[in-house]
Amino acid sequence: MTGVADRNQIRKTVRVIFFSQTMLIILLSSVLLMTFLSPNFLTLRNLFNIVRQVAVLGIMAIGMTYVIIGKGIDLSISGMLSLCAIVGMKMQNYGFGAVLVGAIFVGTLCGLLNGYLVGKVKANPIIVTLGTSLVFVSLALIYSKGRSIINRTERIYSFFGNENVLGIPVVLLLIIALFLVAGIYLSRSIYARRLYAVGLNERAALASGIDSSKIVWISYVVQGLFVALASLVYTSRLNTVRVNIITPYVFDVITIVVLGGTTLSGGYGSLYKTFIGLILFGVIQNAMGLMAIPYEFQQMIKGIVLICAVVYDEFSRKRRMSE
Amino acid sequence: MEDQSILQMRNISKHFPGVQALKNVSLSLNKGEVLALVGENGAGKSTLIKILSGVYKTDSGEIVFEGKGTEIQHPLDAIGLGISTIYQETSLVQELSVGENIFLGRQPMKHGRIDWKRMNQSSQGILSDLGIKIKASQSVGDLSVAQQQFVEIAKALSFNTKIIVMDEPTASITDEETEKLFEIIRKIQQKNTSVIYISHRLKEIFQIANTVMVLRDGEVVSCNSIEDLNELDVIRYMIGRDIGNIFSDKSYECEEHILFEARKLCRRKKFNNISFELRKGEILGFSGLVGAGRTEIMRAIFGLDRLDSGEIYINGKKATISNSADAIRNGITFVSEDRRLESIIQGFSITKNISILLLKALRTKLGFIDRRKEKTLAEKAIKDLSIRASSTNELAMNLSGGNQQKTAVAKCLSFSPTIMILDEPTKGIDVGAKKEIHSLIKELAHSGVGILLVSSELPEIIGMCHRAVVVRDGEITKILEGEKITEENLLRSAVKTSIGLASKKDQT
Amino acid sequence: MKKLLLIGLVLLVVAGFAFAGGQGTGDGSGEEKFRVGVAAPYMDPPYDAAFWRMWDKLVKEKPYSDWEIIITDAQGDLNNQINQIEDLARKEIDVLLVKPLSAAGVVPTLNKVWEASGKTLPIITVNLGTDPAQIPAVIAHTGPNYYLQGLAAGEGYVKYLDAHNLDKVNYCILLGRAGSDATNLRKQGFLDKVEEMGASDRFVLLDEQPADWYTDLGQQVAENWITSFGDKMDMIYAENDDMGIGAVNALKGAGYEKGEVLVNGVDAGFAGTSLVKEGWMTFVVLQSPMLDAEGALHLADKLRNGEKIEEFFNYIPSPIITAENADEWLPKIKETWGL
Amino acid sequence: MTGSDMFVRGKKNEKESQRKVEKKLSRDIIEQKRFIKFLLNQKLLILIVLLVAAMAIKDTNFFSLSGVYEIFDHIAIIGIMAVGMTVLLISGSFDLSIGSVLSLTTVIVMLFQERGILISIIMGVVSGIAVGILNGLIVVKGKINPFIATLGSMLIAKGFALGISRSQTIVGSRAEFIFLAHGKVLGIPNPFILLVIFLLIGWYILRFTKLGRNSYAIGGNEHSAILAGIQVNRSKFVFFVFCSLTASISGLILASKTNTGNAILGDNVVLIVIGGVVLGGTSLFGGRGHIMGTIQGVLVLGLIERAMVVFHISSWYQYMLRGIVILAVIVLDTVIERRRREML
Repeated sequence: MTGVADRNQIRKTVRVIFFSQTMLIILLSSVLLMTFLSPNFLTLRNLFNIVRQVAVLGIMAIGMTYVIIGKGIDLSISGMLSLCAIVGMKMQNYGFGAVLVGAIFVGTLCGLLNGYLVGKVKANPIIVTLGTSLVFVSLALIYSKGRSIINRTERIYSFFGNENVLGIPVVLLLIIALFLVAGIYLSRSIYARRLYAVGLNERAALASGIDSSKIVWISYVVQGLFVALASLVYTSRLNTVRVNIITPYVFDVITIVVLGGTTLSGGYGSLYKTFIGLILFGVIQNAMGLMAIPYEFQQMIKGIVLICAVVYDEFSRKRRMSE
Repeated sequence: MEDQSILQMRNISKHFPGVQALKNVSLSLNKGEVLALVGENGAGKSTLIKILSGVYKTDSGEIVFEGKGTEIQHPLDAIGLGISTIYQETSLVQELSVGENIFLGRQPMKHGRIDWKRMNQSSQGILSDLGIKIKASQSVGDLSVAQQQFVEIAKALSFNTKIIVMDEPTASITDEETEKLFEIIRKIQQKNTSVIYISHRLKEIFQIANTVMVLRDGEVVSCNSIEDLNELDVIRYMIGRDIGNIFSDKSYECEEHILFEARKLCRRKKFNNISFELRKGEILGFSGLVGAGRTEIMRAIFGLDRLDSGEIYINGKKATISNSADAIRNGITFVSEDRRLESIIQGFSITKNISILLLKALRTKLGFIDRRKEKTLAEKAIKDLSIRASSTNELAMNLSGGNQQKTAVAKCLSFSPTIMILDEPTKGIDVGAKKEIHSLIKELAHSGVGILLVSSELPEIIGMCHRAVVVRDGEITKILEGEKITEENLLRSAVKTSIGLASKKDQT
Repeated sequence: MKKLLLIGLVLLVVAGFAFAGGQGTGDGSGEEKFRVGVAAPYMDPPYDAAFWRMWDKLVKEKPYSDWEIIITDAQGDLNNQINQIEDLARKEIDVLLVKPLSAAGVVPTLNKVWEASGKTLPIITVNLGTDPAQIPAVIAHTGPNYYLQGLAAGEGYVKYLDAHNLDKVNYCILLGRAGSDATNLRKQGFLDKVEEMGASDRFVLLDEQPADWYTDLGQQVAENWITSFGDKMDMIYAENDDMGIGAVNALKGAGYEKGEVLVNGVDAGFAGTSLVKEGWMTFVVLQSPMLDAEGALHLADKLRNGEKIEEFFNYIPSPIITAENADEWLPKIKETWGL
Repeated sequence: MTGSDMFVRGKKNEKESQRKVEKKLSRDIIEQKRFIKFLLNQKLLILIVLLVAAMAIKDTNFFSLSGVYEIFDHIAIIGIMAVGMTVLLISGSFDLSIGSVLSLTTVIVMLFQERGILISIIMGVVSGIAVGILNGLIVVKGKINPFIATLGSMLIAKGFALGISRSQTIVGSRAEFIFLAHGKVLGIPNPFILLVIFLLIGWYILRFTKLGRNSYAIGGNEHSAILAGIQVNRSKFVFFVFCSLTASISGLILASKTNTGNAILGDNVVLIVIGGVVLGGTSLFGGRGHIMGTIQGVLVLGLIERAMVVFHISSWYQYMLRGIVILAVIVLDTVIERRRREML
């Protein structure tokens, strides 16, 4: 009995490792390819560029991973980002602390609203967050009177947008830190376990005394928090904010999460996957930039990559199931 | 006899990862014959019929239908041949009308458009043939579970079928309706239509079947005409050993201390004025007809549905239970009757399923889950309840029904609750597992846990419970004590009649 | 519960209209007023926000204050705009001011409403011009000329090269939203001017990428350029301020010094002009929302007084702001952009 | 044994009262449902009446026939797409790519004008259908979540449109082409007519064709749809193609209305279309919905857009207003749906 168990055990773990690595393999191979295609791809400076460019997306992708594992989705992050950024910048006269507090406060509020409507009221997340995104954008416009706001704060603020410590971009350190913390929490914490349970089967979760609406609600608040953090990086990177009505951010973030192999059906996924997805996305986007591929086709390629990724992922999952 | 034969399955084998589901199973069915297919969970019954109805493909073996060898690659092939299957889980579309469901996928057409008139008329015809009082135009969403079951049957009959396969058709309908079902089966039997009937309820089998085929571990252990068998034989065949009386009588007493008290619980249109108390170490049975409101009461007590009014006292203190989390906090656990969707999380490993109730207890200093503790916990549970699984990381979805149920119970045990709600804990479970679970429940009671046991099987109530609450139309009609718990008393209060005795006299 | 929600919904909508309605200009009541319909493409991008801020300021004063002005906002959707143009035309307006989202896109609709009005409704295009030949309906156009701005930018750079006797520059173009007319005209103007001044061989185009007018995208594109072209790149022609600012951020991030790479802007917003003053930007081409709004109202006023509009094209000037004259412009700009 | 026999008999005598109870229960359940259905319709009607009334006060010639025509003329583009989306949502799928299909069509149509109007129209529709086929293949063959699948094809289609138009605005060369959208038949604007045609098509499909009824089955309970021998995959495929077809018809109208083709034309129609459909009571989880609801929903959105003009609503608040309306509707739907479930 146990002998069989062990063998299955080993087989499973091997399989799991293999499948989780394949995404990594794709990433590495694409990196290899790029180094041949573009001489200055594998330069430190460019790698740092990649990180800088995906930083904002990456931070939001952390929250999105939580939401998606809870079987939700949040399309309001663009609007939320604008709102947090605007409010943050408005606070700048009271110092960096105020900016921090302001942005996080607003982000949390937005998250609470989404979470209430999706978790408590149980309305469909797609429509709800599309609706709230309009509200957030509207608020941002009203609050900023449509002006772009310029970052005039002391250096500390613009510091972690573009600058380096010991030659390493501050954003890189920030991203790694955030992914580590959020990742460990997602894999070990009690809340996370419950989140997975709800994502897999809400009724069973309820029967196990899990307050599913609260769990879902929290996941949206988490998203709000990370969007707020993203807005700080965003503003400190651009030194100026204005409300972008139509930014591709939402779809990019979702693409990143899905690229990693987290599925929208809920209950499955991890931040390790999301991180791989993030880097992969960054590499592809950066590569297209370096190879001066016309903007028109960049979108097309993104789309194709996305589809290939999910198709492959589905295929591999089938394999896993059939095994 | 041979020319009578309509279906022959020869040396059917089917292999699933890790398990040989069927080994050279052969089955022969005559026109108008009712073949009962019995066996423990995981014995291969479902696999066999899924092969017959084209859901699975066989690894080896052949199927001969009306003397011709046939390949059944897809459910449609089966239906095309005239083999229709009624599965346990309803396959009706809630949003469509009864008529549409009956004719789903083959709606009658008149010059290129669906002929609603004809569809409704003919489906109404089928329904009234079976004496089912449902409007064909009604939306299935509005029907009760039992009514939906009937529509299912009507649907299956509406095909010009030669074989109807019924997988646990009576699992969730009342005896009255079971009676009706049997009438129908006899009717179609006369039309020379054959029936393959799967059930755990041996009594039913002896009422309806001509032949009984027993499967164990994917092999045929016996296939005899009903006359040459009695229930005990069948059970013996099923579990391969002789077990005496399933229900050993209770030889222990429960303490006086009142664990739990419900006062005047009400929920609109479900139940009202429900009051009872549960003592320490007591098994309190809830008997009654299906749909009498027992499950609803339990769900409300556990906080899954909200109470409109009424109070709950635990250890004498008033407890407010607004959601299941509160219930757990008050030491109440709940095993739902809906195993597939509620008792366990299919996508979770056994470990995660078992530990889900006491994550807080497994917390490390950092507030994370202590994986090692968790694993040992699971291993212990698997050993104690002898759950058959390849490892603690086995996904729940890969377990057989009985083992899933054990896992669900294990989940609650490991939480060591003070009060445990068990809703139909042995529903659709083979005799062996049933016995194990029964003894488990008794041990629990011994250890001082108060147990609310909902069961539709009178022997279970009689054999297990200190007291039995009888529910009818959402109200408690009687609470029976010890020796007073007899089929007669239970049924009397369950159906409110004085003729029960009279009919008994007639028999004697 | 259901009833409550229903009522709540209704109240929300009513309240919404009442509340938001209050924000609008003009009121229905009163004697025969001069009715002006304005079809705006969008109001949220900073330039447009400034434009409408200026507009609101202007219409508070005589003679505009006693007009009834109805403004619609297509919010970047051409279909909305043409629908709104029709809506406006139905409201018996005396003049229709159109700020087209797409120059060609509104032509059929403008002709249609003009025909419908018995060829009497005077239509003035603002900010973005349509091809007069195609469209008899339009009697005049006012606003900045993207092409002229392109020319100005070209001139600005050529002059700069001469002044700092630079022979040759390798440059990249930060384009605006792909497909918008401003994007194409500002590029065309630049190239034509360079051509006209016989300096086309002194400008070597390395690459051009659209950044949708956005700072972040501009920054991203610029960062990639810095990596792939490194010090080879001497100049970035940005089609608006925001993208230029992005480019400057990128240069700062990559540790460049002021003026190492020439960057410009078009719009002359406060942020951009400040960068010119600091020396990070070579120059910005001014497109004043103030003048823009003024021009439109001015033409409408002429019509009201029954005066004749001689010129079809009434362009607002687009001067260049460089480090020298930045100081005198900054206060005005600050005031205009409401910072 | 005897006891349980008696159990059965005893119950026979019980039948009557049992039935009574059941009857009574199911009866007031049905009543409840009627009330809710009524409420659901009322929700939209109230909105429509409210808006119309409010505008009629402000806008004198609002009630003129031409006024009515114009409103439907304006919602035609959204409405036609909504028909396709309704069918798709009922079958439990979802399409983000309609915006790109719309813009792609406008571009293609304009590019092919030289070759003659008919050819250009055909090419436009074909291009739209091609995207639909792509969607269908990815979702059906690749077994991919429609949201992701269509997100991908959205990017692809838009990229393609941008590429072939070199991100320019392409102006039509044939004056006659404008007639498609600006022309009238018996004083009725063509877009209105097209809208009505497609509404009828959608209504007919959903009511009288197997395909249509099957879409309910697929959306409501895919498993049983398969068991009933419905070609689930083929049906889904058809629905995706149909949805893209409607999008590309809308593309034709828009192209004709503006006499231009541009890859950014359809950037934000998805929200409006889905909003309208859901407003009309079609469930995003599939299985429920009808064309009559959809047209009401689209009409409400159209009226709101109109009201924004009539009431001079400042643009910054317009987003808010749209958002609030959408939220209010989805919340209302959800709560009512839950009540309905609880009653069963």
